[in-house]
Amino acid sequence: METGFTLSNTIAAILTIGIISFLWKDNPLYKLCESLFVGVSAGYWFVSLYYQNLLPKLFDTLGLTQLFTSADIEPGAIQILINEGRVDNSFLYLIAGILGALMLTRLIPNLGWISRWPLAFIVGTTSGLYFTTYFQSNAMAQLRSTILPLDSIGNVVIVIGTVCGLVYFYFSKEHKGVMGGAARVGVWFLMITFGASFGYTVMSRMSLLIGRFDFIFSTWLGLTG
Amino acid sequence: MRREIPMILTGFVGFVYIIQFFVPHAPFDIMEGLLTDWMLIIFAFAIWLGALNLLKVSLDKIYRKGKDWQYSIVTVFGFLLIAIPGFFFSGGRRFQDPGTAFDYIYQNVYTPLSATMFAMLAFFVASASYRAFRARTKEATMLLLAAFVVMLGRVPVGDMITQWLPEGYRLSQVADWIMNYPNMAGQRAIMIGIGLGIVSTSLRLILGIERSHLGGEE
Amino acid sequence: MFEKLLSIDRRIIFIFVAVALILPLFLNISQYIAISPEVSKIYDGLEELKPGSKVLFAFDYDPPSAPELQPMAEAVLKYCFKNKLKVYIIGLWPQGPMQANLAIEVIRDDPQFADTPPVYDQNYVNLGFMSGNELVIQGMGSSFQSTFPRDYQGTPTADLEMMNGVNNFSNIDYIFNLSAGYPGTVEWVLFAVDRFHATLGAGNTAVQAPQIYPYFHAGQLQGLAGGLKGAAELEKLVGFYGKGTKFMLSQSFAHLTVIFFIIIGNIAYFATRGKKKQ
Amino acid sequence: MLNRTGGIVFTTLAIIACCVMSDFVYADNSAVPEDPSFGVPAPPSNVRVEDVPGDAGGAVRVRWNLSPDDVDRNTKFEGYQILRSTQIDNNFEIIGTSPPGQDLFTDNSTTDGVEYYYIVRADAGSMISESPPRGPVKSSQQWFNIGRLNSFIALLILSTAIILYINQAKRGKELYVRKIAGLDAVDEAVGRATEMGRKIFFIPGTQDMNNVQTIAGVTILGRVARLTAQYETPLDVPVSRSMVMVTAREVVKEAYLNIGRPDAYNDDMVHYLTDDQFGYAAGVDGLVVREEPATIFYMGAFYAESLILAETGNSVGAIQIAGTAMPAQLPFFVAACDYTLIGEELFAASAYLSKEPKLLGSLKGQDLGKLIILVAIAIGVILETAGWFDFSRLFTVQ
Repeated sequence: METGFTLSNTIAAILTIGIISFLWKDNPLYKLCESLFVGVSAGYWFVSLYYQNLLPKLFDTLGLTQLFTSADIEPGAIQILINEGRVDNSFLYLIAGILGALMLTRLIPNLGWISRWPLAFIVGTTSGLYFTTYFQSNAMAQLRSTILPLDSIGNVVIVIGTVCGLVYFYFSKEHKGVMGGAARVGVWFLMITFGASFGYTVMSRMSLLIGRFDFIFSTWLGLTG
Repeated sequence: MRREIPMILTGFVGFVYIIQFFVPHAPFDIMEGLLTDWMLIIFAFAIWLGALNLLKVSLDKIYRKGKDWQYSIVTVFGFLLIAIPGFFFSGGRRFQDPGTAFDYIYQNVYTPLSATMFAMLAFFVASASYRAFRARTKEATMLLLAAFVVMLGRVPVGDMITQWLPEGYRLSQVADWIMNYPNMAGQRAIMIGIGLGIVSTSLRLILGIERSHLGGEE
Repeated sequence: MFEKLLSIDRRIIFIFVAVALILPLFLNISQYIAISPEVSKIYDGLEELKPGSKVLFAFDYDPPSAPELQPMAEAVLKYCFKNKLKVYIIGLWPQGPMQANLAIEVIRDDPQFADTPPVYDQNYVNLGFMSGNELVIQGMGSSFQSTFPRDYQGTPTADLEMMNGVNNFSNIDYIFNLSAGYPGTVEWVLFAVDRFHATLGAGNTAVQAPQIYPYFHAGQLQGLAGGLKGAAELEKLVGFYGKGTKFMLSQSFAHLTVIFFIIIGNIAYFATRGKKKQ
Repeated sequence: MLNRTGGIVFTTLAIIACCVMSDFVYADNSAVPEDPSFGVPAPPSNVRVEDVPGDAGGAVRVRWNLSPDDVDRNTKFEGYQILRSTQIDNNFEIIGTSPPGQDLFTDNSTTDGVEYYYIVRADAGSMISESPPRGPVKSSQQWFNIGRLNSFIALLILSTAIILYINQAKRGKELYVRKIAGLDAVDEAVGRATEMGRKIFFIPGTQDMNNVQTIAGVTILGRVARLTAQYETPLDVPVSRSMVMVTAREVVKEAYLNIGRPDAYNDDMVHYLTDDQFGYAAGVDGLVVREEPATIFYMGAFYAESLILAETGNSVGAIQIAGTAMPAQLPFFVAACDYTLIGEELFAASAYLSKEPKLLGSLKGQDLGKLIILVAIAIGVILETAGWFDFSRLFTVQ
């Protein structure tokens, strides 16, 4: 990265200061940076999603792009149909295209409800995916690693902590008596977990800020070595 | 009608996805890739709605001369500032290559804004710890102590002030122990609970028992 | 007085934090950095490699995480170039390979490498970014060439001298992953290590590190460096001091400031609580 | 009763699953001779080839017993080369290598239905020795991924239990649910905003609809919107994803309709800012300091922006109720918000708030899942501590 008062460093530095100034109080410079940030980032994703998803995954796969440009792209469904006379699986992407287009019915006052179809598709895929993968990675895999021989203090702590923590999450029994005691211990473990993760994160976050200050004082102003 | 078709669609797609998890045989072998791609395509269409909404709200405000309307001009300007070069002047699908107009704005406007916003967390972490880490109750004290040990144990100072302790009991080592055992136990309990919560929520969605996200009959 | 402290304006805390971070950037105090076992393991793993051994670097992060991970990347890359190890760079994050190029630029400018600057396709190759997350790792398990048909500059991978005889993980002696989230170290463990039995060391952001420790203890991960402290330790081990060490002083000050405020807050809290009881 | 039977069935089936699987998970290693000569390496013996079970085809697994010269002291030993051909006697080509000590190679490049032969070669640099060719073997697609049998059985039991409890609840059985402090505070928080005449903000996380947490968050939004419709409190829902915007509008509109206040609803209550994590955080921060809402809800999936949002909300003195299943972000919400729903509580929230028996039934099903897991931990820990049986193996995921 170039150092010193270049145009790009100066723009970057002003924007950095503008955002940080929010810590003192809301002010015109922050409002400016915030508005700019919202606009630029929305535009960034708008462009990126087109080039990274819509173009390669839909238009290229179907063979629409290839109709208009001579770019070096693999043949799509249309080209396969014309050249080899075979209906390729990639024609199925037409369904995705239709579902996607239905999303835009939101813009038409009385047809908005049709956009529930693509939505239902997304929710279905999501539930199917989460149903299996989260069960495996969160429930089964964690259960597996909690089954430990009680041959060290560490293992005893893990087993007791996990068991009591689970009891805390038990919804259909009042937390009284033994259950209450275990749930209480469970809360202690949760609190230690939160404290420890918080403490650990302090480190990461401070490093980020050090990085920004280093940009201002070394890269831009060139004050430190 | 307006609710039934989406519910059937959700259930059908959900089941197909679950089946492909257990059945490697055709036609299920291509389902995962297919459905994931389709989802991305739908999202890519949907962002048009969001972008148009942002522009509409901003232009409305400018038109009505609402409070702080000048800043809405900046938002619209920012959007066009990156979208127009991105679509028309950055070499098409190689828009992210170093040296394109899109990349210049990304590097010099987007990145510093984003990195600074991320870095502001450092300040918020400090003010949140000041307020939250008070030994009000037994539970709060445990949170406080764990955070304290880990924070000190993660920097050289922690070892400096506990050098007189025997090996294995210095702050950085105690911090490691907390991370690896009590912290791990708490994490596991949370994760297992989440796993079960997600299984049951997904099942309710697939079976159409939970359907408020689809809205009403109109 | 204590009541006032309890409801202290948070901007005062902000000023203290800012000063605590900025001041040390101008100071030159060296502090003792204790080496933790998980970091020294990485060094041990690298020490075992003979000159000419092949090290794969996976750059799985973007600029916001660079303050923590860039010093690690620079330290380990310097070690590799100094010890004549061959470096192969890939990224599962789009901006990863760019971060790698930034690190190599820094090394080229380093006077310690003035005589032997790293040369492309002799000391290192950069195969660039590939989308597909863990599927990329799985693909590399069967063939590097078909997963990365072209390098960062667009040269066909098959034309690269250094790719001669390098086709999958069994040709790689060590993998060093720099990770800020998904896809990252977890995926490298699950695919490269568990499926293809590669040796893996990792540098992680401090936020992510706690979730990675279990893999280190299970032996799936050969070594682990977490956050800026990990970076400083790596720099100390390889003997090239950089920003990790430099930033560590700010880091210590910052932690002390936060702890100072927690203590003040608690003193104020207990002092006022006593008053109310009377 | 159901609990106990479920547990027994689960355990039995799981043990059967394990026995089936353990058959091909473990391979024997041959003994190492006392004094290897380190000349020409002895070939690997007992080469076995098989179609990889329970996969989508295109793969063959090759296993062998290590060469007697494959020992740590033998620095010349470089590993194994795997050769493949479609004929038994010639055209063998190297298709991959395995490091020393490794007795397994998966060939992921086969064509289904083609017969292959394999040779494993011990490689000691200039000197090599080969096993006799083995085969033929064909790869094929299978109808069930046997490695996931344990998950299949467990999910089947869990789903059945949830459905049974839901049916029980529908028939009118009273179900108890313990107190969830954060959710009891929802009414109070909405009421406070009404009294102060200020807005309520609802942030349904920063992820898209392909995250179950977002769906849970939007469902909770529906309940909160009913309250704001009743109390006539202004509601503001800035979102980070277009799809979430569409869904949230449906949900809020439906809530206002149900309460009989369709006139009080308008689309601009739910508006999009940007897909970008920090761009969104910057935007919401601005809205919060300018509007000074009395109450802010954070329900859904969050990343690092969680603390930026929660600290800014705190600085304007808002009551904040958060809920997320992102373990890494929970500490920040706990530190900066008044109430936090921890992990699973987020998914229980819609049931708790609506008190609909169908939803409460599924909570009971989840609890059965927890009970089974607790029992499995207890059994497993006893067996492991006594060293009788590696019980954890039953829960290996693939």
